[in-house]
Amino acid sequence: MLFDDLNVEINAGDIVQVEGPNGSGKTSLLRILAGLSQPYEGNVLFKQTAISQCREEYHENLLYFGHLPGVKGEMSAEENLSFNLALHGLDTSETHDDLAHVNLLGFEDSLASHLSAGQHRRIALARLYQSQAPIWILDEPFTAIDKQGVASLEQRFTEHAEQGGCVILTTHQDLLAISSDKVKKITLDYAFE
Amino acid sequence: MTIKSELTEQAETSLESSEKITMTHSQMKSLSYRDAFFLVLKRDITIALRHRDDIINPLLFFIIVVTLFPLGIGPEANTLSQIAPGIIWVAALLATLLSLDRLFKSDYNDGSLEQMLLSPHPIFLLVLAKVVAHWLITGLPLIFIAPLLAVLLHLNEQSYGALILTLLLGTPVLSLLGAVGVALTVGIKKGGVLLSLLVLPLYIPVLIFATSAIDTASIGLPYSGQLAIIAALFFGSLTLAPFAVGAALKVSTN
Amino acid sequence: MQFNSFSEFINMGGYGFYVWLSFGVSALLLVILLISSKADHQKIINNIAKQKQREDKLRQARELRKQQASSAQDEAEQATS
Amino acid sequence: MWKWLHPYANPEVSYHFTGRLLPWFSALAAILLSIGLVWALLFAPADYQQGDSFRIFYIHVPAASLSMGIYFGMAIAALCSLVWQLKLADASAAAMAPVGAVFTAIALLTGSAWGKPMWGTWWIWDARLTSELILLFLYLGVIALHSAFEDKNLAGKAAGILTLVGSINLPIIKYSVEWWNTLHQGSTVSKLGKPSMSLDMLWPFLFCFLGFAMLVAVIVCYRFRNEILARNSIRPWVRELVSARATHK
Repeated sequence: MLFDDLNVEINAGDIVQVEGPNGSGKTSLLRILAGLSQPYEGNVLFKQTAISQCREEYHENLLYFGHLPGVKGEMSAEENLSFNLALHGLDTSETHDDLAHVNLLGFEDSLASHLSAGQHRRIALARLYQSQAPIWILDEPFTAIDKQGVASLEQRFTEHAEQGGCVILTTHQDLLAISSDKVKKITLDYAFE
Repeated sequence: MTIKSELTEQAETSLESSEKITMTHSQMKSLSYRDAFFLVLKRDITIALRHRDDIINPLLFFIIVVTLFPLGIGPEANTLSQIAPGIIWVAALLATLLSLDRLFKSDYNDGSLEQMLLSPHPIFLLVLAKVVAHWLITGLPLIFIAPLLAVLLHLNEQSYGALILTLLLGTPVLSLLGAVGVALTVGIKKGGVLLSLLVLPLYIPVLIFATSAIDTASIGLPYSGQLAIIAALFFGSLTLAPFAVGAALKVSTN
Repeated sequence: MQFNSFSEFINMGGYGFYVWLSFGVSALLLVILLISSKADHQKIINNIAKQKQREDKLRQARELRKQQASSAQDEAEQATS
Repeated sequence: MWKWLHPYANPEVSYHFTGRLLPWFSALAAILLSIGLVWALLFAPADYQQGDSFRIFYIHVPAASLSMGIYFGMAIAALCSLVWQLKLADASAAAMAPVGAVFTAIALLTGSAWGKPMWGTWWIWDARLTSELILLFLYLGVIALHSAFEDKNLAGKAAGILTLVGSINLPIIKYSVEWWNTLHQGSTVSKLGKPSMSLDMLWPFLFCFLGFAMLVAVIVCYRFRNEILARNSIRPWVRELVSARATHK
C-alpha cells in the first residue's frame, strides 16, 4: 500500500507537482487519476461524478502522458502524431507546427524506429500544442528532453493554466520558468501506518 | 501540502474545470464511431504492411505444418484425403494462435494501448477495429492459401467450397476468441504458452463443426447445418467478445 | 453384506484392481488437496508476519533518519550562533 | 433487497462466519461419506452386467457432476464480482478453481479405470469423458492465469473474465462434443450407460453425492479463508490475528 487519506481538489488554473522518492507511488497516483488503475479504496471525481461513471466524457477532457510514449516504430513522426491527434478528435492539419514546437522539423517523414528515445517522447509531447483537453496528467514529461525543450514545455504549461486548464505532473527537476507560488505540491513518502 | 500516507491506498480527488474550458471544449469536433473504427483499422493495417514478417510468418508456418503431415503419415492418397480437413483446420488454429500475440503485445509494450484506452471512444469499438485488422492480416491470407494445401492433401474435390466457407466464417471466430486470451495475458511476461492453454479449448467447437462440414461435403451431402452453427458462433462472438476484450484490457493495463 | 470373506471383498468379483485404483487415487488426491488447503493457512499467516516485520524495520529506519536530520540541523544552528 | 447480505460482504465477518461453519461441514462430510462409502462398497448390490466394477460409479458420477457444478458456481461468483465489484466473490471463485480441477481429474481417472474392464481400453473418446477432459483444460487455464498475476485482485478479475467466457463456451463445447461423438461413433462401442437404478443403489449414491458435496464445501471454506487473509494482509484485524497465530517471529 502506498498512500492513504489523500484528499485533493484540483481546479482550473492549477499546476500540481507530485513529488516523492522513487517507489513512493507517484506513477500509481497519476494512473489512478487518469482512470487507468483503480484505487483500492476511494474515488476520483470529475465535476462531482466518479470517473468510472463518465469515462468517455472524462477522457475527452483528459490528456495523459505516461512513461511510455505510445509511438509506433513502423510509422513516421508525422503519422504517429496525426493518429494520436485524430484519435482524440483533434485537428491534424498543423502537425508541422506542432513538430516544430518540439524541435523535430526535418524528421517528419522519418520512421520513428530510426529516431531516438528522446525524440519518441517529443513526438508524443507534440500533442500538447494542439490539445484542447483541460486536464493534463503528465508523468515525468522532462525525461530525456534537453534544456531548451524543458523551457518551452514549462512555458506551454503556464499558458495552459492561464487559459483555465490544469496540469498535474511528476518530475524530479524544479520547475524553473514557473514561479513557485503558482505550483501546488503534493509530497508522497513511504509509510505503512 | 503534505499528504500523510497511511495503511490503505485511498484517493479522494476531484478535478474541476471552469466553464471557460468547457466552452473551448465544445468547439472540439468529436469523432463518429465509424471514423474512430476506420482510423484504428487503417493504422493497424499500415503498420502490418510495413512489417510484412507478421503477415508472412504465420502463413509459412501454416504451410510447413501442413506439409509435415504427409511426411509423418505417409503419402497414401486415401488416408490423406480422409484427414485433410482436420489437418488444415488444426494448422489454421495454430497459425492463428501464433499470430495472436501481435494483436496487443507491441501496442502494450510501447504505450499506445494505454493511449487508446484513454481515448474518448467506447473500448469495444477500438477492440473490434483491431480484431478486424488482425483478421484481414492473418485470417484472409490463410483462406487464399488453403485450397493449394488442400491439393497437396488430396482433399476430395467436392469439399473445396465447404473448406473456403468454413474458413471464411470460422477464422473470424478464432480471431475474436483469441483476442480475449491475448487481452488477458498481454501484461504477463511469458504469456505465450499460457495463451495457448487459455484459447485452444475455446476453439474446439469451431474445429468440430468446420471439419464435419467439410467431411459431409465430401460425401455429397448438404452441410448447411454445420455452416449455420459456425455462423451462430461467429455472430455470438462478434457481439460478446469485444466487451470481454475491453474488460480484460482494463485489467491487464492496470 | 455382499461379500462372504475379506479376500472376496478385496477381489471385487475380479474387478478389484480397477475398483481399488479408483478409490485409492481419489482418496489420495482429496487428502492432498485437503491437507495443502489447511497448511496454506499457517503459511499465509507467517508470510504476513514477515511482511509486518519488514515494514517495522522500514519505519524505524525512517524515524532514525528524521532524528539524524533534526540533530544535524540543531548542530548547524549552534555553530552559526 | 440485498441488505441482509451486506454483513457477509465484509471480509472479517465472512472469515469468522466460515470459520464457525467449518466444523459442521466437516462433521457432515465425515458422516455422510463414511456411511455412503461403506454402503457403496459393502452393501450395495453388484450390477448384473458390470459386476462389482459398478462400485466405481459411486465416485465417478458425484465427481463428474460436482466438477460441472463447481464451474457453474465459479461462473456465478465471477459474474457477481464483475457486476457488483464484490471482492469476496473473487476470493470465492479463486478458492473453487483448484477444488473443481481435482474433482475433474478424479472423474477422468475413475472414468478411465472403469472403462478399462468395460471397454478393454483405458481411454475412449466417449462424449462425457471428452468434455470432462476439456473441462479440465478450462480449469487449468483459470488456475494458470490466476498464478500468472502477482496482484491477487487483478488475478481475480482476469480469471473471472476467463471463467465467464468459458461458461458461455462450456455448453457449446459439450453440445459439439456430443454431436461429434454420435457422428464418429463405431457400433462396437457401448457408452457408460446409466442403468435404471434400483433403490438399494440409489441410497448409497445419494449419501456419497452429498458427502462429496460437503467435502467440497469444507475445502472451499478453507481456501476461501486463506484467500481472504492473503488479500487483506494490511487490515488491522488480520494484523491482530497474525500476531496471535504466527509460529515464529
